[in-house]
Formats: sequence, C-alpha cells, structure tokens
Amino acid sequence: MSKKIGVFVCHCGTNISATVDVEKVAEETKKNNPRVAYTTTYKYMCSDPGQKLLRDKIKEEGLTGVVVAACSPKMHEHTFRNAAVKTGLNPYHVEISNIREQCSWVHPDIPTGTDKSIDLVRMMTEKTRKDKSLTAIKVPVTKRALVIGGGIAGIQAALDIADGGQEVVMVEREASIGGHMAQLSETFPTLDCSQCIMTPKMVEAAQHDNITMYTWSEIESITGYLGNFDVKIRKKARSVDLDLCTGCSSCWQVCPCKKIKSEFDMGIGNRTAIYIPFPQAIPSKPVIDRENCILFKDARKKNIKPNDSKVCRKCIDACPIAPVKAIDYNQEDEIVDVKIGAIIVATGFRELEDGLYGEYGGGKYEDVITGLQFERLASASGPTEGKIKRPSDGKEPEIVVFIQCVGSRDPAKGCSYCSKTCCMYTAKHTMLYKHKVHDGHAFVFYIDIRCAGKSYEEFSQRAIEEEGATYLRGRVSRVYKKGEKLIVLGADTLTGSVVEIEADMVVLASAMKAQDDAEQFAQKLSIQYDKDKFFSEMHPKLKPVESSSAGIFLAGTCQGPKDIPETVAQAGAAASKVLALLSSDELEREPVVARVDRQLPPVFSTCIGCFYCQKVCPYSAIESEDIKARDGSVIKTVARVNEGLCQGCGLCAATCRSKSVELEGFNDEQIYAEINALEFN
Amino acid sequence: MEKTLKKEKLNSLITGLKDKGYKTIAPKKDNNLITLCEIQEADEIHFDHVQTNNSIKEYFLPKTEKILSYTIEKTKVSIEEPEGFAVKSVVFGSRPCDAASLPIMDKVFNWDCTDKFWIERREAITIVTIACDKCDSYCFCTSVCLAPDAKQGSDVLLTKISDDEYLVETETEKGEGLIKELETVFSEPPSGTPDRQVATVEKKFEIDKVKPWLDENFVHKIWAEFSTKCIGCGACTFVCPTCHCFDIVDECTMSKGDRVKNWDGCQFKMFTLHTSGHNPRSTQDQRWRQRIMHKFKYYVEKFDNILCVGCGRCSRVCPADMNISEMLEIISTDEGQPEPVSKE
Amino acid sequence: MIEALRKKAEELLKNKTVDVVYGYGEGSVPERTRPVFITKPEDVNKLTWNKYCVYNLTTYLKKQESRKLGKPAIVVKGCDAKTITVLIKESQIKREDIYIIGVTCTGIGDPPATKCKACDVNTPLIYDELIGEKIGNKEFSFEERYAELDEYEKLSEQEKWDFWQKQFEKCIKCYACSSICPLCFCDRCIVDKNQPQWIDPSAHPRGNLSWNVTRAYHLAGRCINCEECQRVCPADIPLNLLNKKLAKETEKNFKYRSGYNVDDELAMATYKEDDNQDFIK
Amino acid sequence: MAEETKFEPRIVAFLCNWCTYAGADLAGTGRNQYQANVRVIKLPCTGGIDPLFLIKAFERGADGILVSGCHPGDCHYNSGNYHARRRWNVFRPLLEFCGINPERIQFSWVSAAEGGKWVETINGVVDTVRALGPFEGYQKINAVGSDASGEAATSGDTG
Repeated sequence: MSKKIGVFVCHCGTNISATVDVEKVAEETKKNNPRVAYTTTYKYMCSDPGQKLLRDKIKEEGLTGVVVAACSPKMHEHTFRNAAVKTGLNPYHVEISNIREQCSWVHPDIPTGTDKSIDLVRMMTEKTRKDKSLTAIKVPVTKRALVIGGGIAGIQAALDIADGGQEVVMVEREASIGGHMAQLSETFPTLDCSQCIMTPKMVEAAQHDNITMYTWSEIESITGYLGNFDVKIRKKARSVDLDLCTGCSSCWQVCPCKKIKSEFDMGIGNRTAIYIPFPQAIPSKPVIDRENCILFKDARKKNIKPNDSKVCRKCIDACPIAPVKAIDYNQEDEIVDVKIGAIIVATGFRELEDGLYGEYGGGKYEDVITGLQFERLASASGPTEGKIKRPSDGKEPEIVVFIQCVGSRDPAKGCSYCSKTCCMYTAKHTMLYKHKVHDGHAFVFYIDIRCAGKSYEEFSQRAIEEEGATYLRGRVSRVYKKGEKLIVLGADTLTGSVVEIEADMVVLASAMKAQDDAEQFAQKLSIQYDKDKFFSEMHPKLKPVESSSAGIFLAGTCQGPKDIPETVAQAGAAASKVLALLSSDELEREPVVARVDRQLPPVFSTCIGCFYCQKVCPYSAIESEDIKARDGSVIKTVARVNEGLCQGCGLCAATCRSKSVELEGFNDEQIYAEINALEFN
Repeated sequence: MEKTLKKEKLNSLITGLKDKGYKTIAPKKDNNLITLCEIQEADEIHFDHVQTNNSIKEYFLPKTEKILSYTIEKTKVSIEEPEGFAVKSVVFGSRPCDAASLPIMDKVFNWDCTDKFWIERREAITIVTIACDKCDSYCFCTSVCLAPDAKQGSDVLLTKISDDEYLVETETEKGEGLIKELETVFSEPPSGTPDRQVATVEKKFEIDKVKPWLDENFVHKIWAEFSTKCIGCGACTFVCPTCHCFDIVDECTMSKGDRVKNWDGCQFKMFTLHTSGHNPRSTQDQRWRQRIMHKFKYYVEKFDNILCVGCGRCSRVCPADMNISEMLEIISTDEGQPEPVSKE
Repeated sequence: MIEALRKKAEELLKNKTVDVVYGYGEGSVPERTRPVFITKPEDVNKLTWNKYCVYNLTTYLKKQESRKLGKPAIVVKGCDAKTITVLIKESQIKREDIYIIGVTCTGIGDPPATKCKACDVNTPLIYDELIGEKIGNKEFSFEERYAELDEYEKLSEQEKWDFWQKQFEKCIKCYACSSICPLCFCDRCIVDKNQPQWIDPSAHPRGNLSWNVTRAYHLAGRCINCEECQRVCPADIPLNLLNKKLAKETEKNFKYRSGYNVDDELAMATYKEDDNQDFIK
Repeated sequence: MAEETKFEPRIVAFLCNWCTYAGADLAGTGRNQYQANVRVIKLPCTGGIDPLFLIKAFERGADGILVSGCHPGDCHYNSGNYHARRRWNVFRPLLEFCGINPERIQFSWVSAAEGGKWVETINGVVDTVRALGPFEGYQKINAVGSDASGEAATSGDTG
C-alpha cells in the first residue's frame, strides 16, 4: 500500500521564512511530488499549536508518513515523533528535513535556498515512503550508577543518586575526594567557608551505605551500553592498605622527604612523600608518592622490589598497626570490574598553566600567582594558615594587583570563551585581601565585569564600594620586577591613560581549561567534545546534561566553566536523569539496530556466514546462529544481531557484500530512495 | 538469382551499402575476439575464422533494450514507447547456423504475443551469410539437420569458390532486392559447376534418437553426473543464437524510468526462484536438464523445430568444459532402460 | 606425477579418508581439461595433470551439487591453495573438512597465464599431501608482482575511462566471472538483490560499470589472483587487472596479501590506527 | 540535456550523524554561509557508507561526492571511521584506475565543533568540481540506459 505523506514546512518565526520561500516549498512539493498527499506551512511547528496541527492533520488526512521541514533533526525529531505517537502513528514514519541549518541559515539567496529546500524535502519524502514501523527495544537495566570524579559535582550527584535509593560507584583519581572546591577559601557571594560546607558532604558521601568509593583510582575501560555498561576500574597502588590504616598520621610525620610541592596547595606549600593531600581528606589515609619517595627511587635504581630496599623505612617503622603493617611497599595496581547502568562524568577542570603568560611574569616571578594559589593563601587550612603572605619572602603585600581574563576571552593565546567565575572570585579575592590586610590596596584590571548570578552584582559592587578595591578597565601589557616590587604596566581605557602600579603581589585570574587528558578520556567513553576539549552536551538547550552517548551524563566543569551553584544544580539534574533511568527494570532504546536477513525455508537467510560483520562490529553485537533442520543437523550458520548490544552504527551493513544485514531506520531501501530522489539527471 | 562477388569488390559493396542507407554489421577482430559488430570499411571485416564469438541474436534481441519509458507525475503516469530501434542494416558474413536460428525464433516471437521489436528488426535487417569453409571440433550443425552451407534464414548466401571469389545466391526477395540495389558490384555467375569450398562437419549423433530418449528420461542420473562441473553461469545461454529468454526490469529514479528487457538464462539459479523462496529448479542438474529439454523436446513439441543450430558456441565458451554435443551423443547412444520414475 | 596423483586419490577413496576427489580430467579437446569428481577408487585413472589444468577447483566447495558428494580431497596448484586459506578465514570451510592434494606447478596455460609470470607459490603453501618435487618458492619485489598494471596506470584519466568503457561495454552480464570465482560464494549476490536494485541488471554501460566495479571491490583484500574470472569471460574483459589493482592497493596500504598466511587478519575486516589517510582532508 | 549557461556542480554529501552533520548544524547556527550545491544524506556513521551509495549517486547525476565523518579516535562508535577509511583506501584507487577523477570523491574529517571547517570543506569540494566541469563520462553512460536504441549499448564498437 502506498503511503500518504504529509509535509509540514516550518517558518521557524522568520528563521527559515526570511531566506527560504516556505510557501513555494510547500506548493512545489504538493504540485510535483506524487507521493505527497498534504502540505502546509506553519509559523512554529514545534510550538503547541504547531504540534496540534501535525496531530490533527495526521488524523484528518489519514497520513501514514510525515516530513517536517524545519530545523536540524537534532533539535526536534523527538518532538515531532512524540506528537505523531499521540495519533497512533508509529514515530519512525516521521522524518525531518533540515531546511534551517542546511538552507535558510547558510544560503542568503532566496531562490537558491528555496530550490535546495525543495530538493531536501523531496529526498526526505522518498525516505519516508520506505520508513517501517519500528518498536523500541527493551533492555534490562543494571541498577548501579558510576560517578567519575569526586569534586563537588561528583559528590553532589553521587549523594543525590544514593539518597534516591540507588547504588553508586564513585571513582576519583586523586588520593582524596573534594576536588577544586576543597581548595577554595571562602565562596562567593556569601563568603561562607568552602571547607565548612564541603567537608560535611564529603563525609556524608564516604559514609553513605549506597556509595562505594574508589580514590586513587582511574577508569581503565568502559564497554557496553546504556543500562549495561561494563566498567574496569584501575585501583592504583596506594602503598597503604585502606582497611588496615587508621589515618593516625604517624607515618607522614616521620617522612624525611618534606620539600615536595603540594599539588593541593598549588605548589605554594609543601608536603611529604607519604601524605594526605589536606587535613580534611577523605579518606583520611595516606598515599605514597612513588616518584619522590627515596625508597622507591632507590628500588627503581637498583631494579629491586621496593620492599627489598633498605634506604628508608621510617614510615613503615612508625606505623603502629600490628602484626601486619598498613603500609605495603609492594602493593600493585588492581583492576576492579563493575556492572553499571548509567554514568555521570564529573571530571572537572584544570587551571590554565601560569607559564603561558610570560609577559605577566607567570611562572617566572614567585609573587605572580594564580587565582587558585591565592585561594590557598587565603585558606585557613592553607600553608600560611590564612595569612596573606607573598610567596617569595613571606611579607604581607601592601599592594596587590588582580588581572582578570588571563587566558579567557583571548583566542590568540588562550581560550575564546569566558571562564565565567573569575569576575566573581576576583571580587571575592579583593575582599578577602582587604579583610586580612586592612590597609592594603587592591587594584583590579578587567575587560568587562560579568556578574549575572543571583546576588552577584551586589557582591561585586560591594568589593568596589565598601571594600574599596580599585577597578581599572583595561588590559595589562607587562609585569616586570624592579627590586622587590612588581611593576604592573596597564591601560585604563576609561580615562585613556597608561597606568603603572608598583605591586607587591600579582594575582592572575587564570582561565578554566579542560583537563589535559579530556580528549583521550572522551574517546574512552565515546562521547563528543568541543573545540576546547570540554565534553559536549547532547543539546545546548534542551539536553544540557546528556552526553552524546546514551546513558552517560555530564556534571560540572568538565562540560564547560561554571561556578559552584551551577555545578551543583547540574549535578542534581544529571543525578535525576540517572535516577529516572535506574527507576525502571527495563529500558526502551531507539530501535536503530542492525538486522540480519531471515526468510522462510528453504532460503532461511541470504547470509552466507562469512562473519565480516562480526569482525568489524565495535560492540561484539554479532553472534553466530546455526539454522537447524528438524533432525538437528545444521543447514546453515549465519550471523545474528544481539539488539541489546547493537548501537546502530551500520558498519556491518556496509561491510556485508550481499547486503544481508541492514540497519533499521537507515535501511537499504531508505537510503536508496534518498539517493534516487536526487533527480540530478 | 546467382551472381559472383570478387573480393576486390568488397570495398564497393560496403561503400554501396552505406550509400544506400544500410548500416553494415560484419565480423571484426577485437583483440582475442571475433565480434559481429558495426563496420565502416571493408578492411575491417575478418574472414579467417570458424565462428564469431557473439551470435547474430543480439541484432534482433539485444542483450539489453528499453521497451518503454515512463514519467510519474502528480496525477498521471505518461508512457513513451521507443521508436527507431529497427535500423535498416545488413549483417554481412554471419554463418549459416546463425542465420538458421532466425526462422526458428520467428516462431516464438510471433506466437501468443507478437514481439514488435523482433519483427520490425527482422524486416529491417538483411542477412548475407558466408558458408563455412572450415569448422572445428565444436561444430555440429550436420547433427541438427543443418549444414555449413545451409540456406535457412539467409537472404543471400555467399559460398567461397576460389580464393578471391564468392558464389552469390539469393534466397529471398529481400536478398534479391539487395543484390539488385547494388548490381554493379556483382559479376555474372560462373559458367559450369562452381567449386564450392564448404567445410565437412562430422555428424556426432543421431538427432532422431534424442527426443524419444528425452521423452522417457526426465529422471536420470546422467543429468547430475554430467553437470556436477557446471558452475551455473549464463555464458552458454547468452552466446547461444537460439536461447531467447529475457527478463523485464524497471530502472528508475523517483519520477522517471525505463522498462528494460534483458537477456536471462535458465542456468541461473535465480531464474526460477519464486518470491516465496521456493525454487522448482533448485539444483544445477535440473537446470541443465531444462536446457536440453527445452531445446530438443519442448520447443520441438510446441513449434516443430529443434532449438539448436549446432554452432558450438556454448561448448567453446563453457568455463567448465561442458560440451552439449557430447551430452547429446551420450543420450542418442544410451541403450539402457529408463530409470524408474520417482517423485522429485 | 600423474601416477602419484592417481595413487594418492585411490588410497584416499579406498581408506574412506574422503568421499570424493575434485581433480582434473581429460577435456573435450586436447587443449582442455575439465573438472572431474572421482567417487570410486576404480575411476582414479580419469585424473590427469598437465599444463591445461587451469581450473581453480576450490570453487566447487561453494557449490551444493559438488558438496553433496561428501568430504572432498581437492587437487590444488599453489595459487588455488591460497583460496583455501581465505575460505577458512571467512568461515566457509573448516580445515579438517577437506583434504588438500597440492601439486607443484611451474605454470599453466598455452600461452602461459599472466599469473604464472610472477608466481611465488610453485609449491602450495598449504596441503596435506604434495604431489611432485617440492620447488623452492621464488620471491618477487612489490614492483615485479604488479608489473602488468604499469602500462594501465600510466594512462591518462580519459584514456583509462575510455579503455574501461570499451571493455565493460562488451559485458553481457552472464556472471561467469562471479560463478567461477571461488570467493564469490554469496547465496544471493548483491546484483540479484532487487529491493532495492543497487546494481542495474541491464548490460548497458551504466549497469556494466557498477557491476564490474562492485565485483572487483567485493574481492578487495580477498582475491588470490587465480585469474579464473578473466579466463572464463566470454567477452574477453581483462577483469584480473581490476583485482590486481586492488591487491596492489591492499598490499601498499595495509601490508596484506590475501591467502598467504592463515594467521593474518582479513584486510577488510580490520584496521590500524595509522592507516593511510593522505586523501582525507 | 539542456545546455546550461553556467555549470553548477551537483554535490552529494554523505555525513555521519555525530560529527560532520553536527558540524554542518554548527555552521548553520553560526550563520556561516557556503555554496548551496550540496545535498546532504545523513547516516549514523561513515562506517555505514557502502561504496554502492557513491556509485548510485553518480548514476543519479552527481558531479562530485563528499564523504565526511569524525576525526580518527573520535568515532561515536569507536572504530567506524577507521573501517571506513580502509574501505576508501581501496575503493578510491579502484575508481581512479577506471578513469574517474579522484577529486570527484572527496573525504574529510569534520567534527561537531568544526562548523568553519565544514564551510571550508564544502566550498572546496564545490570549487574543485566546478573546475573539473560536469562529470561527462557518467552523464554519457547515464543517458545510454534511457536511450531509445538498445543497440547503442550493444556491440563492441560504439566507442
């Protein structure tokens, strides 16, 4: 039976209709296309009345296929398919012809864009003619979530899921959870102590019955699919047995290697080789830094097992645990396998390396520090116990210059984007400084002040008006050392004058960057990332926490710069998505899966069983099946697709020489029809 | 009418044909093949061969041919029938066996449906045959009631009478007309009995014994024994001048298309495959049997002709050295009792 | 050699090691042989061996009619034996289900076949029993192996197009090329799929180009250069040039030669992260 | 065939859903203009593009084809583009050997973030193919199939 296809051409306000003659597209399609029974145009197809129009016409006209000529299918394919479902039409008879992103927005010439639109609509009506009814695939769900990253995003997400009654596995590559938020002194716009609000959450996560925590651990591999991921976690050798250790501190107090720069303190404080990153660390149990520990160095040099080295055994000797010590020099990495239903990626950010801005003396002058270093200086639990002392000589700086947008909004050297938090934290820094050094003076160089959050503008005004920070609109061209002072050369574009400030310390509001290994990590997870290596959300507006891979969600700064409230909100959103997912025993998946030909006897299948499909399948979704006669003898061995594993890439279909494998939704007839509708000849 | 044609006059003949508006098709050497194809000059014609690789069939039943084209519009489908497919031509230098295939196939193309493509081409094309002065071991025209100088199907028959001279005999009015059109090219017939240089083709089997055997032996182990080596390609049927099965397909874009008639062959396993998946001739021995049965039994029963002219092309071209005359020899000398008929 | 061959066949049939021997027999004319299927020990004298034994008998492994005869022993030349390696890799046969009678071969055909010029498998690489004196297999350079392509690769784009159009125009779509090919083993060839019909079945230039290109492409990384397609083509199309070109590209880009090593991964079923991508922008 | 005053190449682009299609969307979102000669066919992955699709596109009159997907390592399906690359590594030389200008079939990696590269790529393909001119070889054989005379396609000497 031939299909009755309806074509709905959307104006998209004027987004489409300004450069594509939508009426002509509808008219021509109706006039010339023998497959099309009905056409119309509408201002906003995706709006409620638009969707109602679609539903009404499907019913009134008895449409059995629908093409919506509108924006990219990535925007509203789902919307229109859902609308169709309400009329009883199988959603897979609805296709989108992308005449906005591919026509109206890129081809300003009206006749050209219109002609192209007509072509694209024709191609899609032909495809639609061959659309088949498909049924969503049901797969069982493993009721356990994986949260990757133990910063505020990961902790919040894990807690929300765990409180929702589902199991969570949390993986953190550092020795303690906490992330960057644990490093902060106070937080804007309320100036409450970061540690004070963070630590209870860390403890709660650690003690939650539903949360299993792996610190000093990394993701080795992730395979499988939505609802059924197989995850391998590498527990890096900590050299300390977490079950035995009580965190008594005896070991790190005796460690002779005391001059190792503390990562947690951003290099302005020191730690030992066996250490906990910070006093409130969770777990509060140490790890041995095998790079710097003299015992391990010795063992590497002599090529012996670490435990056989006798150079220094102070920590193990100090360990009060008996009879088996909690320290195990020979401990090795361990791989843990877990089954997971859904994943939240919360791997965070890193700060732009300070050496990049040589003209600001970053990495050259000790007293030019980054925002995070200033946080450590200002933190009560930091290396200076919250006293603002400049790193070079420990003097209290009388004049501090804060430079904003270091790296951010600078496509030439850093990143084209705005790091979003720096305006606020710089304002906070000036306040913290002024609170601690009452007669000190804070200068801020800025391009624009962006304080769009709730109470943010007021906060930043307070820094200027109440705390007396001097804000100068302009960029700094150079920072150089003159005696003990740092000379900051900049411009004040409001007065049009050149400014020269003799500062004691300079704080660079460095950009938030994607993690160094973000690209490799994204590849490991098969998720998309953007040009700056931040992980891409499925849709910038409507699917902000979904990654491009089903069942993998994003939270926090791994997706882009954001502040704490936003991160927590996103983490909660991601957690609610995961909870929704884990709330059902079975999941429905898009039925875009491959199928191997099956027929009645005597053919059974056109598949000849060469199993090239099996060899190319990235998901091991192709199995072999013996087609047997009644007496049990094998007539033919052919391929079969496990639709639970199949992700619908179509690799098998294109590899099969006899075209005995086809991909539902993009089957041979559909693609053929699309090509056939080119009508170039 | 009898005339002679001197080889030196060939140029004038071909030029004359061109001047009279004929397209000339003649044997031509193309790398390893001798092909019946359109020529412009007499020099292109190849004489020293037993048989052309392609048969005369393709000038009447092309390997692919559009039989109509259509355009699908919003409310109607318009159909356009091809015209001008029958071009006034002369096939010069085909063999008597090829020519003999034409009247045999006339019967099927004028049967329950008259095939205008065949009929109009038959009218438009004049056949000038050259009798064979040599043959090879694959030739068996004499076994199927023909001869290296058989006249059936030819409008004009040329027989070599010396190294540079052919005896020209017209067999039809069309042939006579052609000779008259180009009278100056031909000379008067020789006085006395010319020395006809005609090959001697050995008789390989008694055709009379074939059909009676086939009548009895639809089921026989020889079918499978002989055809195990058959690879099921269609080469034999495609080079055969009398195999005339075709398939009709539509080749179309979204809004317009052609309905095309293509050669098809009973040796393909797809040939009889039903939509249901059932195949009444599912094995190669059944298909091989079909070929023999069709040529030497069914066609005889229906049209009173053997559907074979003994050209030997199928055997020459067979990738697995299946030899049809060998099969017929076996059949015609089989003295055994037919095997008991079992249900297949 | 013929005697040894017959003796081995007789022994295999007598011992019931195999049910049938696929071999070469006398042909209809002295310059031809034909495939024979010997099922009785007393028939082994029908087996022969000479320079006209062109067939790659492994093609009968894909045919139900010959497979019906039971477990086979197959007489193979070095080139033919490579097919078996591919068929094993492509799950079409199991090694233990066939008995391979390898024959050493110094070239077949009259005039000698093109493939024999740079033959590096005079002694088969895989066999259960070898008939004939073992010959040390020669080695040829990459250039020597694909020398016959040179004159065609040198042609201009237009010349290439014209050459192949002239060749493909002759195609009558008899499918002898794929029927004879031991590696064209699909039950339903893509050309026979008519919903949709990717390859026009007509023997017009359009249908002929897509058929011939696709046939060759489907043998990419698989063809073992037995040249049977070219031998059987009634239209005398140099089909093996296409196969050879693909073999050359496969070797050049993936360092893969089909049929030489049963442990190699099938070239078109795998990839390397550093595969050539010069042509990708 | 009507004589066109100015030749405008007809380009078909086979794009993977995750990278290049999204990249093209991004070009749209950014209102980056490019030449309108391209008709896009979306597939989940470049690994799902059978060379037959390309042949058919030429048969339907394309003057040039672009195949574009994710950069190596970025495939949404892990390895689809690697397999695709292998395929084109042999298919492209095969067509070239048959006398088809390889510039008529182009390949690119364009990620979802590379709207600009999409514009550059498609303009490049259009310009290159415009310079090559209409694909006359294929136009000829496309026309033969619908020619009145079957004989035009028959004998060995119709050149």
